[in-house]
Amino acid sequence: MSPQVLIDGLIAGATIGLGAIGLTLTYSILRFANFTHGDFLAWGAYLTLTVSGFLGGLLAGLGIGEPIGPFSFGWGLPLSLLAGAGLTIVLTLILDKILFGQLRRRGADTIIIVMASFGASMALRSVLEFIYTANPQYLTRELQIAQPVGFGMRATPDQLLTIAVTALLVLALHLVVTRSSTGRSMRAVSENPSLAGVYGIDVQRVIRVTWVIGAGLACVAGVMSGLLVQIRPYMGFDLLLPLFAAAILGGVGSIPGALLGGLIIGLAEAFTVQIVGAEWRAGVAFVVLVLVLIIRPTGLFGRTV
Amino acid sequence: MTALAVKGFQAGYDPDLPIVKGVSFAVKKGEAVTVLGPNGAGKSTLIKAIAGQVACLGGQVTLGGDDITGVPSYALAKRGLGFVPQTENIFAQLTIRENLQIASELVEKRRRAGQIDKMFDMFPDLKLRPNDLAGTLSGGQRQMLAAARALLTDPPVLMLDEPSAGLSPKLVGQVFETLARVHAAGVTLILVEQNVRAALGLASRALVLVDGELAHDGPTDALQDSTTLGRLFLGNRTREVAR
Amino acid sequence: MEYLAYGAFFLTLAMTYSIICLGLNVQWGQTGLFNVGVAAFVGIGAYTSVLLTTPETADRVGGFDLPIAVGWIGAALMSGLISFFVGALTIRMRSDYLAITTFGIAIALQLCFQNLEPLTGGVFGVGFIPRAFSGIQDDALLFNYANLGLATLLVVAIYVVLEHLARSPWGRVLRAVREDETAAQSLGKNPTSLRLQAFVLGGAIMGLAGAVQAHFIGFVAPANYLPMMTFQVWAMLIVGGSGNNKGAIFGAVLVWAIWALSGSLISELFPPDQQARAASLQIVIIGVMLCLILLWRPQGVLPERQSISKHLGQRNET
Amino acid sequence: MLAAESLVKAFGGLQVIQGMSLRLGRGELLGLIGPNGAGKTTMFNLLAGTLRPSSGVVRLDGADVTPLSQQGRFGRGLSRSFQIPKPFSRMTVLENVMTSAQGQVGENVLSALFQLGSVAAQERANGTRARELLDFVSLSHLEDQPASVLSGGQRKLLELARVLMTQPKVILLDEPAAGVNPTLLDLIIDRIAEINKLGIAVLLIEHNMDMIARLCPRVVVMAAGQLLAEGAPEEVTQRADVIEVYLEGMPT
Repeated sequence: MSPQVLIDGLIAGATIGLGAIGLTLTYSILRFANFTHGDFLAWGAYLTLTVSGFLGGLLAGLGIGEPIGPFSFGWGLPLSLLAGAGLTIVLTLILDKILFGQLRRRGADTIIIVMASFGASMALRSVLEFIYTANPQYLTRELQIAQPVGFGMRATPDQLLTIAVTALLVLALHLVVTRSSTGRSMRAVSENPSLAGVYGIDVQRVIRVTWVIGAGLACVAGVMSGLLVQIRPYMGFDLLLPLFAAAILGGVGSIPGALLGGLIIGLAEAFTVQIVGAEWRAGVAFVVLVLVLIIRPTGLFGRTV
Repeated sequence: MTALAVKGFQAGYDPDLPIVKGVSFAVKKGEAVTVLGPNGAGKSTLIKAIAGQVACLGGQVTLGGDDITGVPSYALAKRGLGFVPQTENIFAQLTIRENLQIASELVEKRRRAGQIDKMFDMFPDLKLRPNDLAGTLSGGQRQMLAAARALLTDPPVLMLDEPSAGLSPKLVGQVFETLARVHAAGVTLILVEQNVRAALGLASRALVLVDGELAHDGPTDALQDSTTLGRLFLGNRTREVAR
Repeated sequence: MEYLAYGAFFLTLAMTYSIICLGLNVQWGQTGLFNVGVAAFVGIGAYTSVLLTTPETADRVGGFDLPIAVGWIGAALMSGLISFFVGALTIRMRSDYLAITTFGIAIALQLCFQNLEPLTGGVFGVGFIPRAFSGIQDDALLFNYANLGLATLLVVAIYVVLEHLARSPWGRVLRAVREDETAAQSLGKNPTSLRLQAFVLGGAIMGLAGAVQAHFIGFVAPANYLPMMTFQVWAMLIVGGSGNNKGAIFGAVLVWAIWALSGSLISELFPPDQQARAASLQIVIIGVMLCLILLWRPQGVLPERQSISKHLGQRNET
Repeated sequence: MLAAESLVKAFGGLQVIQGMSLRLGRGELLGLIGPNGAGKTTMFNLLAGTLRPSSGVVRLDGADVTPLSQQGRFGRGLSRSFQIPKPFSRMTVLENVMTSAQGQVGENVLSALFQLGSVAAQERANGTRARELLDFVSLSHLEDQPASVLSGGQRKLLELARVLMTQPKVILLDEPAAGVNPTLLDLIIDRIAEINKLGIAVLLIEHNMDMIARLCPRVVVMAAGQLLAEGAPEEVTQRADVIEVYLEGMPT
């Protein structure tokens, strides 16, 4: 087996981890398993793609459309990513306003909200398929050559960038949640929403912040996956099981746990591809999930944000 | 000057089965009122509903003259209605300091640090290890933290749900001493208590709730002799006290 | 003539969906178990029956050439068995863990259907499955009617059995558990065991439905058991009215009709090269419908009724 | 019939029950009173098997049942009611009582499908008994109504019928009078006396002293997890220390 597995696993795991953080946050603060989260990744990728389509021509006209340094994309992509993340956030806030928030207000059972998320997930994905067709799309057509990075491993600059971006985002989020007043409020709401109200925390605002963070990270994860592989309407749905497995493996509510869970699943997938065969890759998350449920249902990091 | 008033107030968890059945009273500014009554009479439900934690099924609540019926609990906290629940009244997974910091966000930025220090001075136990998780505190210290959290914002009206529950007599004494100081500083207090003796020592007026209805409302002096009280709690307590 | 044959074909499929829906109703409507892997349990049934009933072939394991009825029974048993394992693993945990695990099972089994070629025929699946009434296959109308009759008979039989169960002490204690688990426990009932029984029964019915469907269509392929199917069945049950067996059947026919009609409407309205794309609108319609029903009429078109033990006549009789 | 011998129960470091003993004789009706926080409900849960004691022994009919769970003790004829009754509110009143019957063959899906004869016979027998019990608690006019329509007092009566349906030898009643209006209260008191006359031993936790005085020849007063006093209700409620603990909430 070549050491290349490690870096492949890390790269896939970074995407899963970023997505799983959003999932774990909504799980612990809104208290339901959100089946639409995978589709937020796909929507994020497509929205970014659309914006970058508009922006690409504009920037090329300004003469700054060329790829930045060793990367395969120009300034258009980071700018479109910002816009795409913003739009994804708007999408989730609207969805919360018209669907989840309504159900919460009526005191619906958790499982009814889960079911609504399942229905919404199907609808969201199919809207993508209708607008963009099922054909894969690409954020960049530039070819990249993998460079040696030591220990017999190779990676493209784009791949290394995604790992760096993930590390930065997770660090930033970790600081926000552990140090800032917003993070404090989030932890408080996840522990006891009704007491949070007594303390003067506006729970609805915390819920909105949670959607903003979750959707923003989902968009970044979707774009990363789109940059390294391709963009398809089903990309998010295919990632959903790994996301759930990572969130549960890390311990629902734990940000470092979700990232670690994501990395473990990414690595497990990479090893499976090497040892068993690529066709069984999608089954890895299920095996991990079942093992976690049998051995340690609380996950690696228990239940704290 | 009325600090807080309820009129025809109904509350409960099930719209068909109100636990508080049409209660009316008004609390004057600076008054200390205790809500007494046998178990299951609806005392806790009453103040939880005033604090926006249990659904109000009818009637009206006013705070300083403003209608606050159905206002969510966080907004009540901002308007200066402090509430200390009986159990689960602190965030066990946050540190002691963080518990106070959350509450401090209701006061202006420049006063926040000062208010937290003030609370640490008032409850020196909390100052010992402010960065430990609040879940590591003992029962009495938890009540201190809960009280400190509520007092930090200098609320004009403070409601407490059985602050003495589960505390040793010495700690009960400490808690009531603190409450007396708070009251002396001009805070209007509404106190649900099982510990009648302690509550009567602090409050000047008692509301007695029986089966979700107000059975008695008057100065505590009338209740000071223990035969009346004994009858209230041990004997045929309902009808005669009511009317 | 053609319309009649198509009508019978349409209704037969609707009947097979009704059976799936009845199975889901045992799990969700009567017990409150959220199964997001319906398609997997249907698929297991289909593949099991195919394995048992097809003639022996060189390139596949199995092919036992057994009678169709044996295939059906085997299908129900196999799906029931898998349900038992999934249930035993997750039923004690938070309700949404069952949802996530069944979702995982659906994906894992989809992979198995695709990749265990010697057993399942891979992505192309297995064709030429023995069909009931194959003797009259040349007369399309008669053949379709015979199949419709059989499928309807099965729906009625399952309906009768499930109604019997709903009125039995088992149905009663199941409702008690659904309403208040701790109270039921304090009366000496075992919620875990009761839930597991319901989950297995529902899974077995789904497996049976899968077998019936496979023998009617004549082929199985992984693409028949996509999450899409789970989603359709859920929409059927929620629209029809969960907890109500009539609602489950009604919902299946109604949603299947909406599905089929919207499908033909799309093929009328869109040019051929756009049809695959437009087909996704069908899913949007069903998805939005599911959400709207959850928001505005969560009890569905036919809400749950009281089911009372049939051994209790009027008061004065006893 | 039911005995507790020096029970101790600690939650974390806090000893809620500190060596409490009590004895409920065969066919006796015993009251258990005490101020809030005295540990009555904990004691009750220890007797019912909902909680396990840290030390001490619980005996039922002479046999040590300390290791048995609530279900296990239930099977030996010990039933309990809940302070806040939990009827299955979407099921009918009759079904609520029927569900309580023990050892129902038809509660297993396979038996419900295949042992039709014995299920039917048992259903008829249970139905008859359930209706008798509803007559007994004066709820028969409501038997086909969902339990959600019942008032607080009627819920207490239904709870009583459910407990009786289990055919217990000993019943533990947790505040059967709390939140009940005076008319129904008389009925409840009357029915509890009636049940006791049938030879069923009853342990009654109650705050309503009128009720205790009318029903129980003997009461046990708990305070701070210990036995404070024991005797006839009239005597006990005159004692200064008893009045004192009621006023102090939680004494030392």
